[in-house]
Amino acid sequence: MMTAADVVKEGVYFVEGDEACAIGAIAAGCRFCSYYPITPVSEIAEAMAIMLPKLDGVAIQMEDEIGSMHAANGAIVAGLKAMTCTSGPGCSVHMDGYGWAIKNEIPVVIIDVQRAGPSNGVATLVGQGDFYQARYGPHGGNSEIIAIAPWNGQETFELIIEAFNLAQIYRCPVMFMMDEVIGHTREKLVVPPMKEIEAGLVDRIRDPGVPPEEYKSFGHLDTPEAISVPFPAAGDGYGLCLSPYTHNEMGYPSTTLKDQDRMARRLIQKVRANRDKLVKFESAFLDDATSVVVSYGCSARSSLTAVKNLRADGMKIGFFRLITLWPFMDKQIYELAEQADIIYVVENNLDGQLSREVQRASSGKAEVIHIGKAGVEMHTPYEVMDAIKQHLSGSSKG
Amino acid sequence: MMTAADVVKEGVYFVEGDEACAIGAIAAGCRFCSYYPITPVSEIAEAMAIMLPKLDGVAIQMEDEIGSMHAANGAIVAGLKAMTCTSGPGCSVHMDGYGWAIKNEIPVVIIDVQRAGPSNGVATLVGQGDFYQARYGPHGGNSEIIAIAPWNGQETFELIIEAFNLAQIYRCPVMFMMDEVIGHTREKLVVPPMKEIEAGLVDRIRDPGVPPEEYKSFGHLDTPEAISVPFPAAGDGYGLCLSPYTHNEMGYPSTTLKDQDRMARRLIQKVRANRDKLVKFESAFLDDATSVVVSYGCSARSSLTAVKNLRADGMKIGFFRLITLWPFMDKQIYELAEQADIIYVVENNLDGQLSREVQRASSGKAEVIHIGKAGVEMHTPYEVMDAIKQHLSGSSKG
Amino acid sequence: MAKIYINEDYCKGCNLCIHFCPKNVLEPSTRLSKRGFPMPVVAHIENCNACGVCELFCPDFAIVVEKEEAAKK
Amino acid sequence: MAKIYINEDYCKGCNLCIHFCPKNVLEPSTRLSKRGFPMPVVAHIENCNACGVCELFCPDFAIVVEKEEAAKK
Amino acid sequence: MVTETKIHPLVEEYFRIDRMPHLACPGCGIGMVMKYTLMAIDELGIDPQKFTWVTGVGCSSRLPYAVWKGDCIDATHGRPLAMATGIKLARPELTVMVYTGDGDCLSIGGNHFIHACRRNVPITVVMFNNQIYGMTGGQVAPTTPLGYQTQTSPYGNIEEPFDGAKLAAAAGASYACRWTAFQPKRIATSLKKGLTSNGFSYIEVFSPCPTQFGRYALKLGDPVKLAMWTQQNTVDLKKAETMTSEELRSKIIVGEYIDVEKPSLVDRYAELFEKAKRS
Amino acid sequence: MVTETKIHPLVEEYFRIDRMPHLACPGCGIGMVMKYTLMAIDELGIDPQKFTWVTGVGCSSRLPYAVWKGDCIDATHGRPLAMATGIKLARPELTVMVYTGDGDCLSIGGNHFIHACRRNVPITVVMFNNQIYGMTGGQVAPTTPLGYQTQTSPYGNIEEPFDGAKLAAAAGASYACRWTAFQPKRIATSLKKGLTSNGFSYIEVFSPCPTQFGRYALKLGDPVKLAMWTQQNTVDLKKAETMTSEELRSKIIVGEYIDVEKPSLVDRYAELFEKAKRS
Amino acid sequence: MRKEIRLAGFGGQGLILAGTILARAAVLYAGKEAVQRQSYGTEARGGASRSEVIISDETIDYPEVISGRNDILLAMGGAALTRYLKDVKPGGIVIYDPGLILDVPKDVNATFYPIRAASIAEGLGRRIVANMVMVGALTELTGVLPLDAVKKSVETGVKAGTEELNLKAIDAGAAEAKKLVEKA
Amino acid sequence: MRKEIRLAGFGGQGLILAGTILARAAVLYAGKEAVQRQSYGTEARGGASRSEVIISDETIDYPEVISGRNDILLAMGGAALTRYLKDVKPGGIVIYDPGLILDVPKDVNATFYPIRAASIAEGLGRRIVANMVMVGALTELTGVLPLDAVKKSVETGVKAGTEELNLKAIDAGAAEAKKLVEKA
Ligand SMILES: Cc1ncc(C[n+]2csc(CCOP(=O)(O)OP(=O)(O)O)c2C)c(N)n1
Ligand SMILES: Cc1ncc(C[n+]2csc(CCOP(=O)(O)OP(=O)(O)O)c2C)c(N)n1
Ligand code: SF4
Ligand code: SF4
Ligand code: SF4
Ligand code: SF4
Ligand code: SF4
Ligand code: SF4
Ligand SMILES: [Mg+2]
Ligand SMILES: [Mg+2]
Repeated sequence: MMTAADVVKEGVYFVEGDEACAIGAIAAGCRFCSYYPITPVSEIAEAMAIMLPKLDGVAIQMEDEIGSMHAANGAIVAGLKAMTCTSGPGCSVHMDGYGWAIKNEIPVVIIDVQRAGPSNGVATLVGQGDFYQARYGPHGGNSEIIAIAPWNGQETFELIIEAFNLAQIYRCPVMFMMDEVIGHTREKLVVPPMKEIEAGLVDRIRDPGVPPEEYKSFGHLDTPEAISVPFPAAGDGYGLCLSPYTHNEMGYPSTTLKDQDRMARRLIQKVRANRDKLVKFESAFLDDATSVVVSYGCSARSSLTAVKNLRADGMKIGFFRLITLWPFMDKQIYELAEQADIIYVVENNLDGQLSREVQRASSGKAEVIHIGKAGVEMHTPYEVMDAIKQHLSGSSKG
Repeated sequence: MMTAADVVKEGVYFVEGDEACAIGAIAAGCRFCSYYPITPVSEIAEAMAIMLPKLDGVAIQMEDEIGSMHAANGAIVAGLKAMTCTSGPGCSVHMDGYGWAIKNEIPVVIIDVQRAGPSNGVATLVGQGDFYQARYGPHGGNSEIIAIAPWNGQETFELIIEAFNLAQIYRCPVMFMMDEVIGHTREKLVVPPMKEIEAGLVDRIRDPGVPPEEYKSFGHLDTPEAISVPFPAAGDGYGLCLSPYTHNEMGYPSTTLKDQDRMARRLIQKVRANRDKLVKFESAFLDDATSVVVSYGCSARSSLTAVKNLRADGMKIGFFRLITLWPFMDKQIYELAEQADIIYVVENNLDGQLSREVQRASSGKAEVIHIGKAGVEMHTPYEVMDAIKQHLSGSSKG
Repeated sequence: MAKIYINEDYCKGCNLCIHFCPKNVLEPSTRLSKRGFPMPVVAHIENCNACGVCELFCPDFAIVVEKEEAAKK
Repeated sequence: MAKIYINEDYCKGCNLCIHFCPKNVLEPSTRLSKRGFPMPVVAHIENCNACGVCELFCPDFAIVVEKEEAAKK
Repeated sequence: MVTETKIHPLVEEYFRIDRMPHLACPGCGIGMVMKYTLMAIDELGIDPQKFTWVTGVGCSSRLPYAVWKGDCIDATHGRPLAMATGIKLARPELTVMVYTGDGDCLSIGGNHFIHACRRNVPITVVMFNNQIYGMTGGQVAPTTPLGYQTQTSPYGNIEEPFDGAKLAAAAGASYACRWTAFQPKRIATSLKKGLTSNGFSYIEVFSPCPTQFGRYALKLGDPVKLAMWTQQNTVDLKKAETMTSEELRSKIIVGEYIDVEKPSLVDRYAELFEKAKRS
Repeated sequence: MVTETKIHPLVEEYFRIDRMPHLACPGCGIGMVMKYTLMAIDELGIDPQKFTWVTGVGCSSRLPYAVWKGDCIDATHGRPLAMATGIKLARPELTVMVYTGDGDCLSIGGNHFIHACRRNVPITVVMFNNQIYGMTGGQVAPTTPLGYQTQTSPYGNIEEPFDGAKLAAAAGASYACRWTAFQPKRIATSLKKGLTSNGFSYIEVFSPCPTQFGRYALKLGDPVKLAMWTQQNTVDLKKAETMTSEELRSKIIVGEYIDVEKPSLVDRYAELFEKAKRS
Repeated sequence: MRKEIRLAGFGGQGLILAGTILARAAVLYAGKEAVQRQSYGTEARGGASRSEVIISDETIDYPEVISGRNDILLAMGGAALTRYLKDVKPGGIVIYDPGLILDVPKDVNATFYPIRAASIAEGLGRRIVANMVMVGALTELTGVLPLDAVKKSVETGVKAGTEELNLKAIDAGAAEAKKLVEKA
Repeated sequence: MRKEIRLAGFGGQGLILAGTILARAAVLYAGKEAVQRQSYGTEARGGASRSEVIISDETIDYPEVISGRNDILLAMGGAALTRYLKDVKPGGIVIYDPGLILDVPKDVNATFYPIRAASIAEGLGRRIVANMVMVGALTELTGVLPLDAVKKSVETGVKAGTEELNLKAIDAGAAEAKKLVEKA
């Protein structure tokens, strides 16, 4: 028998973000990974295919992304920590399985290494156009999910572990939103001893604490905000009932308003009611800032350099990076908007996604300016600086 | 040979919204309909399967929704007006083909008869949870689409014709957002003479006005706001180039920032730049209104009754119904928010979708209150009235 | 003699038991169950050989055939 | 005698033409094309029977074989 | 004579009583096969707690769901085989049974189907072929014979149907057969083969659907008439080989299409794990 | 002797010169088959303006796309057959040719594939089987033989491969065959059959991929060596029937699997239209 | 005037058709507005079935029956009656088949009309037209629509070949209702 | 100090590996921060290839070479040189293989170092190690990293069995660079 420590060895590495992600997933306890190859995420799959079998874990290339999504759901149903990894075009294929996972409160981790879109776009080059899809891609509403985004290799490693933890705690799919720059950039990775990592891992509670006859697959419908809800596996003897239909607390299909309402409230509130616990961000230079650059992922790297440069020029500008993308951190953004006159949102798409949410959460308290780019290349810091300067000269002129 | 007038006969009918939709589609010139059965939309497919073959049109049940979406795209490529019809669960399957259509500016009409979700939810009962999915379901961003929503059978008939017209004019997929109530309610339908209808139809311009050697599949990239852009069909002799990749003006795959940027601007601007021309809404009792109920589809029917009742009680409340859901009518909503103190958004989901957009567009100018319902049943007018009264008593107390 | 139990809460009146019984033990009736289905009746139990075919083909788990010995207990 | 045209803009130096030529007309070389590929050379045109096999198997449309008559024109 | 009520012993043993009667229409074949399935489980002495019943969307999926006392995992439409693959690989000691329909398995789920066959995932699949879409109200299926009227083939179906068992065999399943719901012994034998075998077992059952197939396609809504029609139109595989496709047009071919031994995907993973650890 | 440059006449006639040279790696089989295809088109005198070249995603899809002078319609990954179905039904006078890969056609596109076969959509499909995912960098395909190393089967592939031609035949295609890229005459004959036939024609070609399959699976990156390996490992269908599956493990079976006449989907729609008008 | 009508019973009793016949009579032959909605069985066929009709002189916004505002309840099964009686407005009308419903609640503020639709239909030779017997009775009892309009709706709205039988059933229902009213 | 290095040429020349060797030398053996990125060919294999390395004493936020700030350009093909020269910062360093690149632009504000990497590598018996010759030369010419660190990176970062050959190539490149500088 090999243990995780035999596969995830303490030390300093120089690896791609994709590989950091794979190593982190193994460290997090992931023992099933289904995928369908796609640039720029295949490297994660390939690394998993090397590592997982050593731990009796399954790496399986399914026939397509919808197969991958459902196989991962199945593995979780049967008790494993599991993930699937893909890029935007694959997400557009697997929505049906993602929706099933949301409805059944499946702690699946879904990795999306974003690339330039729409459609196939440019396979090998960056984009950040999947922000809304991560939240609203599946139909039907009445739910929330969790999405987090790293901005470098080290954080990729750390956050993927957190992604697995969050999934277990909230019994909720977690979207792990990387992008081509984060996935393909080789950087330093420091892996702590596996013992240390293991101490921070959250495992799913398989024992519901009641005898099988009393077990209800969704017995927690009336406590929508409950977290760390037990989730026995198939074969554990509890008679799990999971389906795509609206369910009552037993997991039986229901067509009543009462059950629909309870289920919807549960799916929304388990995340929303715990939003303050959940949301993570990083900020710098905020103290005296009258304007703030808001960003995430690779765009935040350009933005931070830009902010540092502008600060050096004497501008009172702050930096704010979202780590949690969903649930959206309304409160934190509102506070930013109250403090600042202008919020610049830097994101790698032209239609404006994060900026719309920032605009909403700002409630008119600050001017929200979208500094977009169509993808293919990340913003250079100078582009960000120029856009800010241009806006300022325009608005002072206007 | 039979003509459309032989199939779509002038007169007064009493039919389901689904059937009104099918009749309207035939009247609009739709000659290809691909589908995969699903409640509550199968009736549209069934009606098309009866009518289309009489006009040498193809009604085809594909293997699944992704097949349906691509078959419809193919039929359009080959020169027909085509549509596909499904409900939310089917939309979650066909996103990949929808994205292709968006990127290639395919005038496909996609019907979504919304039902209670998430996942399969309750197949036969109502919901309005696909509002965001219609816009953001496909990955990659960098685009806009058009979505319109009828609120009764007559309007279903009229708007589906408009949907086909808009698709041709903007060379853009049009989402036709019905819901179970609209689809399954039998109502009066007045069908005007086919001659009259035909006078209002917009046909795709197949002749690009240049010789084949000079034709460029995306020659309009530098005029992003251009509408009524020609679109020859396969077999017309122009050497069409359509692909899922980022394209240059020839339709050749490109990986340059320049082409990515031009393509993205085109896909966004053809809709946004024409937003004022495009958006449609209906309002009542706005003149002196200090609060407004905003809604669409079946929820607007409950809302209007509620507003009438509240007006009868002496309340200065207005009614606003979105017909165009996307592009979002920022300006109109902002103006509403400037006028009113409170906007109540009535929609048949609990997470709040339309209300988020209204909140964003309101920029803090009005309080935005979400009056949601999880689906399964539509709001009763009394529920809407109660929610408003409760909010008012709460806010006057607070 | 065998014993035939028909569960009226389960039976949907499809008549397959009647059709498949090799001994014409069962017959249709017009009596409706609580759920609105016409109930079969055991008309000629004396002919029953407890072959179990009716039970086997009943799609609704609505018939139980008990062999004499078992029935006696 | 036949004539062999090798399009250096198209040729990717895969050597399949050399391998398949039944008459050993073609040979590899170390000379790189503008795109960095090693170019085959027509070393023994006198042996060429204009069979067209090299052209047929060339994946890159880089070889054209012209029969004598055609070449003369 | 008064008929007394008695809950069927298999129901008592294996079903959730509060979910009975099940939801099928009168005379629907799915209920019959559910009984045969319970009989097989009972005979084999399978522990219900280690028996995972995976389903998709459609009548045949909806019926056992949350009726079976053990684990009931209902995937979205067409996806039960992908989900079952995940379940079986994650916990190979479970017996995994899939109930699916002709639309679920061969239309939207066709790709998962051929790949599950190819991989020889060791699970048992019962595919209920009612030659129509039952649950959604009688639309054409990829198994509907040529010419039949359905809600989406109002002028008669123009697409040739699949032979699911043939497809399974060509795709790599180690076992594939077809029976009608009126062949309980054949089905029972195949079920036992499947449940004890080490490979992908595909058991297709022609399942009479009076409500949709009977009504629209055959104009035979009566369960008894449909049963008679079924039995009259059943043809043995051997015999079918001697018949023309025209003669076979609306016939139901029954028999075993393939029955071979080969390593299952679970076997192959076990080997892989050893190999990986060594390298 | 100086070699002069000359643009290949087929390129001049049928390709967009500004898109040449095409994008394949040195020694890739796709380019060869593209040549055979142009030869067939040329011989048949097909009007390029009425010839729609439909593709998916993968090397074999990317190569002809926007290189062919006529209409080039490139669908998303796995979907060319669904799109081709729409095109052909909407405009039956077009000749529709699909280029697809083993991943595009049999993995993500498997469902559209079996259904296009079943419907007998009258189009010609060339499936490039390089036994690997070329474009994405060498991952396992559903056609990769057992045991081969790829980027996602680092310890050797553990899944049995599909036989695409067998599957096509079982699913209802009226024509199905397999050749290697080094059999130009066979391919040409099949292409001509397909392009002039009134049914679904599936032409699978083993296409050598030195860059991914050669490198990872065979450790034979050199095109010439790979060509030799291919020819050595080609086995005729007749002969293959006498060999064990073990013997056939990494062999390429070539031959015609099915060749029958039956009404195409376009024929059936034409009938349907008449019927609908009468009723 | 908005009239909210609910028809409830088992699947197979033809209540959907009954509702549609009423509603289309209003729209096509009585110059009124009407909408019709129905339940879609997710239960076994043969289970509960429900059809709702709103008839009005004005445009109908809200298309469903509102609890407490149901003007007319037509019940063809005990479960249906029990389930929907609470939605009937004070003083509303309840029409039921006493051959199918044995227990009728007392102390309810509504007028109850028993119509033996099933047996009347059997008398006409086909139990299946009990629904039209009820439509005839309802029309007569409530005056919500002219009987003529309903009959025209039947003529154009039922399966070809069954017009006559259905019209007979309408008449029989109307006659039975008249008797009942006269009796009262 | 942030150093932006770009390596450009054809696929198959091993530039990605070269970049990675440099970057990991910085991170693993020189106590510095570094990132490496590369182009992914959508062109035919054998087409253009590019690798970028940023080395710094501080955390590296922006991970790419910025036009006008490229400190060191290593060019192994004419097209690459032409394409990327404009991004080199004033006074930057350009290292190229004169065996592969015949035309070197004049009047450019940068120092040009010709290193015959391909022929040196051929001299070592394997043309494939021209990349490491270049890495050795670059290290020597720019001082961006200690040669020792680079050699350690080679030892642990190349395919097992090829360490020796690659180290030889590094040394040969460094030696050639030394000669060049001494000459100058
Ligand atoms: C993605 C998706 N598309 C469509 C449906 C609607 N739907 C439910 S069941 C079904 C088909 C049922 O047919 P079959 O699998 O043959 O099962 P049956 O009811 O006949 O047993 C369909 C199309 C759905 N639930 N999800
Ligand atoms: C939905 C989706 N998933 C994955 C991909 C990534 N992808 C591109 S090509 C390809 C497979 C290519 O394999 P194959 O079809 O065998 O073609 P080849 O390149 O080998 O000719 C994949 C997985 C994609 N573009 N879209
Ligand atoms: S047990 Fe046999 S004989 Fe007795 S009633 Fe049932 S089928 Fe008839
Ligand atoms: S077979 Fe069963 S359900 Fe059918 S009538 Fe007989 S007892 Fe009732
Ligand atoms: S034409 Fe034939 S003989 Fe001449 S070079 Fe080509 S392959 Fe050789
Ligand atoms: S076969 Fe073609 S590409 Fe290959 S070396 Fe010969 S000419 Fe060049
Ligand atoms: S619709 Fe058909 S398959 Fe479905 S339960 Fe009813 S009879 Fe059975
Ligand atoms: S990767 Fe393989 S299939 Fe793709 S172009 Fe290169 S050699 Fe051909
Ligand atoms: Mg079916
Ligand atoms: Mg391939």
